[in-house]
Amino acid sequence: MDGIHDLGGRQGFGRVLAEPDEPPFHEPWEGRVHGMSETATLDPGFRYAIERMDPADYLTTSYYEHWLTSIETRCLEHGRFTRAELDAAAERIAAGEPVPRRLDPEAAVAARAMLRPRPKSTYSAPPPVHACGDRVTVVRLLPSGHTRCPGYLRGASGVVERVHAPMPLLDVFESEDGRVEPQAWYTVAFAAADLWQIAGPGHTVLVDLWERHLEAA
Amino acid sequence: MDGIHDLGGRQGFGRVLAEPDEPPFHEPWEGRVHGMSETATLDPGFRYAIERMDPADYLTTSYYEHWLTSIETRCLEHGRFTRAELDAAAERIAAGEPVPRRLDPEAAVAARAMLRPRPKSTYSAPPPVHACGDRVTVVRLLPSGHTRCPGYLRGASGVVERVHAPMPLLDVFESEDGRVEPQAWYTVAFAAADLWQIAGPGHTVLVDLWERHLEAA
Amino acid sequence: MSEHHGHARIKSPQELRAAALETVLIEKGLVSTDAVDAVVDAFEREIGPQNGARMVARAWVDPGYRKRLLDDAAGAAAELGFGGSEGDHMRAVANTPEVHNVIVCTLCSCYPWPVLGIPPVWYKSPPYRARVVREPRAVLAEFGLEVPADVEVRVWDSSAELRYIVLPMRPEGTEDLREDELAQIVTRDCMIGVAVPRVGAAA
Amino acid sequence: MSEHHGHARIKSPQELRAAALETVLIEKGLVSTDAVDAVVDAFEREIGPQNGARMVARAWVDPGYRKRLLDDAAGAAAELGFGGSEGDHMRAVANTPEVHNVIVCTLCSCYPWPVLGIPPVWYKSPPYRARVVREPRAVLAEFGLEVPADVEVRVWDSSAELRYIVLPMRPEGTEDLREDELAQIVTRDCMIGVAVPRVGAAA
Repeated sequence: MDGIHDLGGRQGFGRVLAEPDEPPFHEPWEGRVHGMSETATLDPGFRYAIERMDPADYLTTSYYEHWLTSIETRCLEHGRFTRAELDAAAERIAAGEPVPRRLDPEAAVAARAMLRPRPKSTYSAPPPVHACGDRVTVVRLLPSGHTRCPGYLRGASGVVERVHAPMPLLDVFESEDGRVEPQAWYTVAFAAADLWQIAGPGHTVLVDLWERHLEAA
Repeated sequence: MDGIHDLGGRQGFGRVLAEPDEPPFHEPWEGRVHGMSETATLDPGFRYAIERMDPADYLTTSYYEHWLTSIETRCLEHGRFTRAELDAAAERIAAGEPVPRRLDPEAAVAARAMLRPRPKSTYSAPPPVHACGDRVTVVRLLPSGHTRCPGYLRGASGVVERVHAPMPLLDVFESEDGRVEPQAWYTVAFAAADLWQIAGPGHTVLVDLWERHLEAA
Repeated sequence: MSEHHGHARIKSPQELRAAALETVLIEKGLVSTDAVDAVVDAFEREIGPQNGARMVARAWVDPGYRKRLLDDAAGAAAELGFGGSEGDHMRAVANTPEVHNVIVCTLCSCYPWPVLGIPPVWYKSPPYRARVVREPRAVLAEFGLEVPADVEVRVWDSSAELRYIVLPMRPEGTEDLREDELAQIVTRDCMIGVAVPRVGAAA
Repeated sequence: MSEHHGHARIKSPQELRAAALETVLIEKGLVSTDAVDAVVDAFEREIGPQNGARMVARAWVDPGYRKRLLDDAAGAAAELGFGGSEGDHMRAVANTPEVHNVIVCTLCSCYPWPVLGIPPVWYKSPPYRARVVREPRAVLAEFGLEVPADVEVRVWDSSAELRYIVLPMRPEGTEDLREDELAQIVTRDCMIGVAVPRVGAAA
């Protein structure tokens, strides 16, 4: 999707402004949003819901506002709750009502376990088409829905740097039709001079791409 | 330049909202800005100054605010006036001082004449490389400065629909180095299905491109 | 603070910014009040879609003019006294039963000023510029225009110095209308391509 | 309106929106308070760049660990008890005299949570994501890091499910430091690649 989120190589942005001694969460609500996103029963499409944001809204709201939007959007789209229910809850909170509490010690243990080492999933798929050192070209026609291929690579050629064991192609998983198809993926090295007209030497961009994003160059 | 202005095909935007019975200028200041842009002694780079705007600013300000930015930016960059002079003028206006008047009847006549039929310039250049019906491909490496080639065409192929008499290549003219090089330009027809993954049939996009944007397919 | 000299109260930051800019440009001798006035006056009183509508109506009644319009729209405009900035090079693209045309400028907001005037805000807005090249049928439907599946939509993205104007088809039921009456049904939107002329519509 | 039940005053529209969302999710039985608490607590108390710093310091003093880290960073992290969400697949990329590495996620803001914690706002910001792939030397210079012209800059854009961490070079003058002292000079920014460890710097 050619959404505003696809920022790599876009021009016109200013300096990177770093904040000294930044805490993990700037306000308690950010932590709550992070925790809800990680532990609530939510429908898939976390990123796609953010990618569909109005571009001006995306650029003028914070990271955790994007997450809020993602949770709300998916719940509304899947009928987990209605806009009216959400608005009514906001009115109650604004009137001073506290956020209700619901305890589920088992869920809390599971939540903490998600942030500890855990077994990796493995997937079977046809053998990889490309090998290390192969020159590959990124397809021009990227999905109009969610894709993990940045737009700045469209039609560009690079060299396979590493071949990885199959994983589900997330382009399809997170967009509308919900299919999951494991396939080989690759780390591909692009000379910056093959990506942009003005680029110095000694500058390589490496990106992880699935087989579907690539064709032999 | 991969600026926010390069909007063709970008996703995530909402409905097109039309205003009934819209006047040419919504406020008098819009007309003043239009008139200044057309008649003041200004340095080149009208569009490039807009294209370099911060993306969030670009999306959250109006067309004539973009024009204001363009005039201010070019005058400041070329030393026509200083930021301090501009700020001081704003303070005087805010304090109730009127905008000064300066009459130049000859300039007024010239301004009106610019909005009437006038002779076309002609330029000489080498003969066109491509002919009607030729299949051409848009180069991937577009200028990092001002370019008249929309990013959505990068690497795409189309068919020459019309060949035009040479004109200066504006990519260079409006970007930093200021060179002007007349060359042939073309109207090129692209099947939408060659531009985007999801595109219906019976949908053609036609774009005017200079020779430098194209190579034989 | 007093508001002397009869100066109107500044109503917005944009107005203040524009007034400050005009002040500095005038004080530096870089612009003159009456030149700016002349441009504003031209667009408010003389230049607008009524110009293009006259050309379209003439083309409907005069096959020779139609041919000249399609061959060289700037020349055909000049015949009626229209031309200049953003219209030195123009091309008219004709709707047919097989083809519907629509114009846009994705990179900027280019538009044939001498024949259509100042573009409407929606034409200059990101949603129109982003979407009409990629999903023209959806955008046209939002304007109430459903283009049949067997009609090709041609989207003209005016990226260079050529400005486009759509020559709509003359609707049925207009056989008895005079040229000046025909011009009345040719709206701005018809010449952008987001509408088609309807009998009884006012420009 | 009264502020009963000891509920803190809502300070921002974002806070209100988050509280409303949590309210509805809880009332629908879709989330539990203590699960959210557990995640917040983990990131505020346990998970952060101090984890990655321990791995880097260990790699500097233990060649076997360094090899395991470069072969399978998730496995090497698990040895120290680090892993889970956004870290099931990790890769460490080593700086050398010839190569300087820097990580980014242009499409989102992916980051190896288990070893670096929550990413800083600048890492998630449009300027960093847009610019570091295209003009990394300019961005690194803004962080005070000048990469010599003869050093290759490798920018890793973590578009899939692999998360990256930079293994910086051990600076000179650290021969006498213990592993836990070495970890002190390995800042978050060193493991993103916008800085390099300096003797005397505190993590």
